Amino acid sequence: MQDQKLAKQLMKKSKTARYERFGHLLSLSALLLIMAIVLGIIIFIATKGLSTFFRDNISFKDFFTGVIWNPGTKTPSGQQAVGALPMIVGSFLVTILAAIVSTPFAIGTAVYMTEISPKRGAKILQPVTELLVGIPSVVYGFIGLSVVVPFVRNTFGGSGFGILSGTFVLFVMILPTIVSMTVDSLKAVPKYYRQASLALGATKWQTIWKVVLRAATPGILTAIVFGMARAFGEALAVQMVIGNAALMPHNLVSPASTLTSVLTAGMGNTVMGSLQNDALWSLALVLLIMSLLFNLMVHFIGRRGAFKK
Amino acid sequence: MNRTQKQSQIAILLLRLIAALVVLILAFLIGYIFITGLPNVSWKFLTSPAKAFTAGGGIGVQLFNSIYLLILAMIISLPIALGASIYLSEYAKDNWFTSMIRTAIEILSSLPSVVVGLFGFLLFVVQFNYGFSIISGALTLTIFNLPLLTRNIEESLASVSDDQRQGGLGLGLSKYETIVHIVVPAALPGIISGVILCSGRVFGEAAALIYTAGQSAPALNFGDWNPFNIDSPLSPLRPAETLAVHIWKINSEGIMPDLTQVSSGSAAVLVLAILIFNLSARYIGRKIFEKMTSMN
Amino acid sequence: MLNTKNKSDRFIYHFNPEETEITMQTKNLEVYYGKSLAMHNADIQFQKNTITALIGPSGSGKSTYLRSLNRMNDDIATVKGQILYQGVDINQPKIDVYEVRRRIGMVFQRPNPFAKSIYGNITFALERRGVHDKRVLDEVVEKTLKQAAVWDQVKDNLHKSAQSLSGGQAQRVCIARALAVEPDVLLLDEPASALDPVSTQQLEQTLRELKKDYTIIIVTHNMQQAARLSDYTVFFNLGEAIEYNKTRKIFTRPKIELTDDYVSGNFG
Amino acid sequence: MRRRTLVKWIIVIVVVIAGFGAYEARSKTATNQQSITAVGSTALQPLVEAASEEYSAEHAGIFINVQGGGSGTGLSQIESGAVQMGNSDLFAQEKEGINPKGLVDHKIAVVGVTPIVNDNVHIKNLTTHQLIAIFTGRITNWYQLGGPHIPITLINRSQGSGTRVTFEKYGLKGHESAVAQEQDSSGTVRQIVSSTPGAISYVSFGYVNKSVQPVSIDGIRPTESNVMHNRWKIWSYEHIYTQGAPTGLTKKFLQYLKNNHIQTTLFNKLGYISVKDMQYQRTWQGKVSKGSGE
Repeated sequence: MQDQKLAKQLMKKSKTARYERFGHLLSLSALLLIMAIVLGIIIFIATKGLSTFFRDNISFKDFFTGVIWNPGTKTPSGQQAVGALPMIVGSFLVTILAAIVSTPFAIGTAVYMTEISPKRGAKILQPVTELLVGIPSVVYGFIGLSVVVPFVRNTFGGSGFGILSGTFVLFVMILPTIVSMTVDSLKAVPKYYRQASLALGATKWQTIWKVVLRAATPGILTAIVFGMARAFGEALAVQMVIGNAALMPHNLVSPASTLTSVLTAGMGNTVMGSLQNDALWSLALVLLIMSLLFNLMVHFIGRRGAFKK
Repeated sequence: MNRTQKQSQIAILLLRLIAALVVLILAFLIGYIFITGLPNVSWKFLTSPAKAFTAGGGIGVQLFNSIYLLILAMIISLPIALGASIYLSEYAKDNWFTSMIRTAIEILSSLPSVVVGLFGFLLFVVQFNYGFSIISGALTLTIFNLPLLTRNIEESLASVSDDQRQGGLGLGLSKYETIVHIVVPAALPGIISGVILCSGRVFGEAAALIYTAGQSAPALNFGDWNPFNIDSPLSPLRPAETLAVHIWKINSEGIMPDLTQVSSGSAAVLVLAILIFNLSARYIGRKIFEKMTSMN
Repeated sequence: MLNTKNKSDRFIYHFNPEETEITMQTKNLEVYYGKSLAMHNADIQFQKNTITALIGPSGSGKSTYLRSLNRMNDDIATVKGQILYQGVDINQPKIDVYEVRRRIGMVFQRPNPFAKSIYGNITFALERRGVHDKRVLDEVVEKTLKQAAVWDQVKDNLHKSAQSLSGGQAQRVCIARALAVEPDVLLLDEPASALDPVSTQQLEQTLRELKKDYTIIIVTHNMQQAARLSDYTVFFNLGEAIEYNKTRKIFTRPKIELTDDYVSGNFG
Repeated sequence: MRRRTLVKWIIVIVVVIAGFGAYEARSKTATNQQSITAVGSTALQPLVEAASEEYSAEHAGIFINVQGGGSGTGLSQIESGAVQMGNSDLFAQEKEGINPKGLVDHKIAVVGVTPIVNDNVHIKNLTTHQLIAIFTGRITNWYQLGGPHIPITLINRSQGSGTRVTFEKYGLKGHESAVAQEQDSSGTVRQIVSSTPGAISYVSFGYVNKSVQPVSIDGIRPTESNVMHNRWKIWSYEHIYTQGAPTGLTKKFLQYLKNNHIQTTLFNKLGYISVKDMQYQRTWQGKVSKGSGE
């Protein structure tokens, strides 16, 4: 008798269970909304970008190996002038270089902010890095134009416009993103990891290097991915200092261009549905695929690094 | 002193140097913006409307637009990002599908903002017929912001110790209640950093807004706060050039004689506005955090 | 992998249900993580108003077993078999898991006060269940903190953050928090492992007091603690319950050699 | 706690009532409020914007929304009918992917385009032949033209930009510029030319200022009067396109743009040339004849 009463009580669906269902559905629908947006944009770009190849009948080979970009016209050798290789190389170089330069700086700064001098870090560095995120690209571009380009011109020669200047500007632009995300992941490493390591007689540096940074590796990699994503997607500032010429870069100080800058510059001047416009969307698609590859690569490296602990 | 200790000291010295160098670079940047910009800032500059081709234009409307657009974009994107990140960090199973979703969100954030802007233009401005308006701009910024905001919040949630979740569940509370009332408040400082980071991007974004919120800033009637009137500052259906777009516009096509002054002044004001916004967001966040964690 | 032993390697004490009141009981319980079997062979009965200690080396399945009792393993493992709570099998999908966990409370290894005040920690779950009457809440706070023997230390600072408390105090606030929702059974997962000896002693004293009103099941690494505190003891090894008996018998005349080895410190 | 729930509900109710109240109380002129949108050419944007401000000031409740986005955007949006006016630097016929049928051209103004060089080049005049040689990359150093020994840095506007099309068509006589730096705005071009030794590019007259040196071609100076008499050949029309003949507010606004008052005040200040002042007209194929083109 009593058992059955209890069983009944236990089987009644409680208010809590209803809360749970509600919350689960609510958060799921938010995620589904984001997924819908992501998918929407990906499909949008894919259909637009692929029509260059399927509607305008441009061959993949011309697009990915050609070096002359002037959609709608023919190259001297008679192919369609839709060679995106210079931009692909430009984007690739500038992003990789910027990430390589800023990663040690960003990690160093983040470690300083969390492990060495958290007080000063929280007081000065954090607000300053957050401030930098909000400076419009145009302002970065103009500072780049009036400071970085002359510096590069006088130090390394050339006109000053090129991959190197682009790298310097991007370095500063992606630094705040990487720093602040790295700080978050360093903070997420439990305190007792550090205490345990110090207690074992490890020096502070050994603790940081072998314990804290190792434990935070996945988070740091995410931070780098987002930093590279920003570098990839950045247009206005890079465009002003890289020279924005659709040429194969033959050194770091010769004018080059990136996918994004050509895309941004050209969008307003072309007509939706024309070959010129479709070709620009193809660049966006290439950008998407390249950033996917980057992403996979970084995570792959991360996973291997994590296993080696 | 032995070798490892020496090594440690050298490494830490190196870290300090790196941090100092970064501070130097940042200080230079901000100093540059302020030194070239602040002398051009006056009360009149802050309050008067912009002029298209004569000297003496201000940035009053643009400043208001930036802030209003930011608030609107945050009101829309924060709940979505919070919900999605709760799902990703608390409910989603750790399998290939989840990591595919994460990757998709991450690659979305690498799209140049002009692409997001054009998508917003075709969807909101043309398809939904919202026109060049604050609401189109805010929705586009939401798309632009969601990836970074979601990942940021997810990281902050993940940094809350599992013990806290267990504690909630052990009391017979649902996962959802545990998340909303225990995990989210504990993650609040991290969430606020994320919001500030994204707000900065909204403040500084130009390319995504050119095609959506537009690049004109018609004079507003600051006596009329009825959002249904088109010249009211609160109207979500009016075009709204933000400060960053203004800087972009006058630098690219501006023909007013005092272009450099207006441009550098605007940049300084923008940086100041971000500074004030960040400080107050942090202050309010701390107050909320204190209230949530100590009161009852 | 698990060794499967024959029956004679194990000894499980059985109560006579006519004479003793059994609060909880497990039958044919099997816990899988993914595909691998983590725990089985543990048909144990828990007598009302007693303290039962679960001991055994790390990875012996004792924590897994404990966490299955109020279905805290739902998300991470597959649990098969019966878990009887006052005769009702609570390991079935129809059962409301939240009500189960309210009645079978749990205290964890590391003190985990929420980022709220002491007062807020204790009243939180009640408020979520719709109790908002200030007088009732005040009473519950006082009563549970007294039960957990921490009232005197914190009564003047009830609105201070609970996370600023010392480990021992925090752990007892966590016990008070668990008591606030009026459970029958209290599961404790190595509650003293993060505490200093004095706090541990106080905690044990508290648990002895609580035994009058609650059925207590505690996982511990500390054999002296099990011997001092509990009425019954289960010895786990390699995912099975090897021996279950009165605590005195386990520590003086264990029936299984393995248990003897373990309690006398020869392995583990 | 109960009280808090009550307060929440009261706030919700007040907000809803206030919302309805505000909707009811929205300006009664709202019914007279009209708004039209112009999108496109960034070169034409300042003029139309300035005119729209004056027009709105004179006519209450009128809202003219002027956006940039580039000539391509202007033409595709007017073709699809999403906006009332499409601003373009080019004839619709010149733009690939546009079906000019049904679009009505309103020539609003004429702009001249001039080559500009960095100050340190010290060159004020070039022949057409030299200009073509520079921009096609056959001459790469200023000393080949009698200037200082500085390599030439070419800066182009983006492909498809109206200014570039005009410059290549009439300045380079149809020759295509060599692949070089491209910038998508006149302001940036001017900034780069002024700060880069040896740089050469081209902007419309309105953007020329002290920081850069305009260049005469074959001895003819880039002035407005030379454009009016077609002595300076590098010029183009600024167009506003409408879908069919304009009606209502669009029609009124276009008339307003063409009236004398606007043409004499705004145009001069902004460096545009009034179509009325032109002694010559030009078709989209480039045929020039006498007459104002109106």
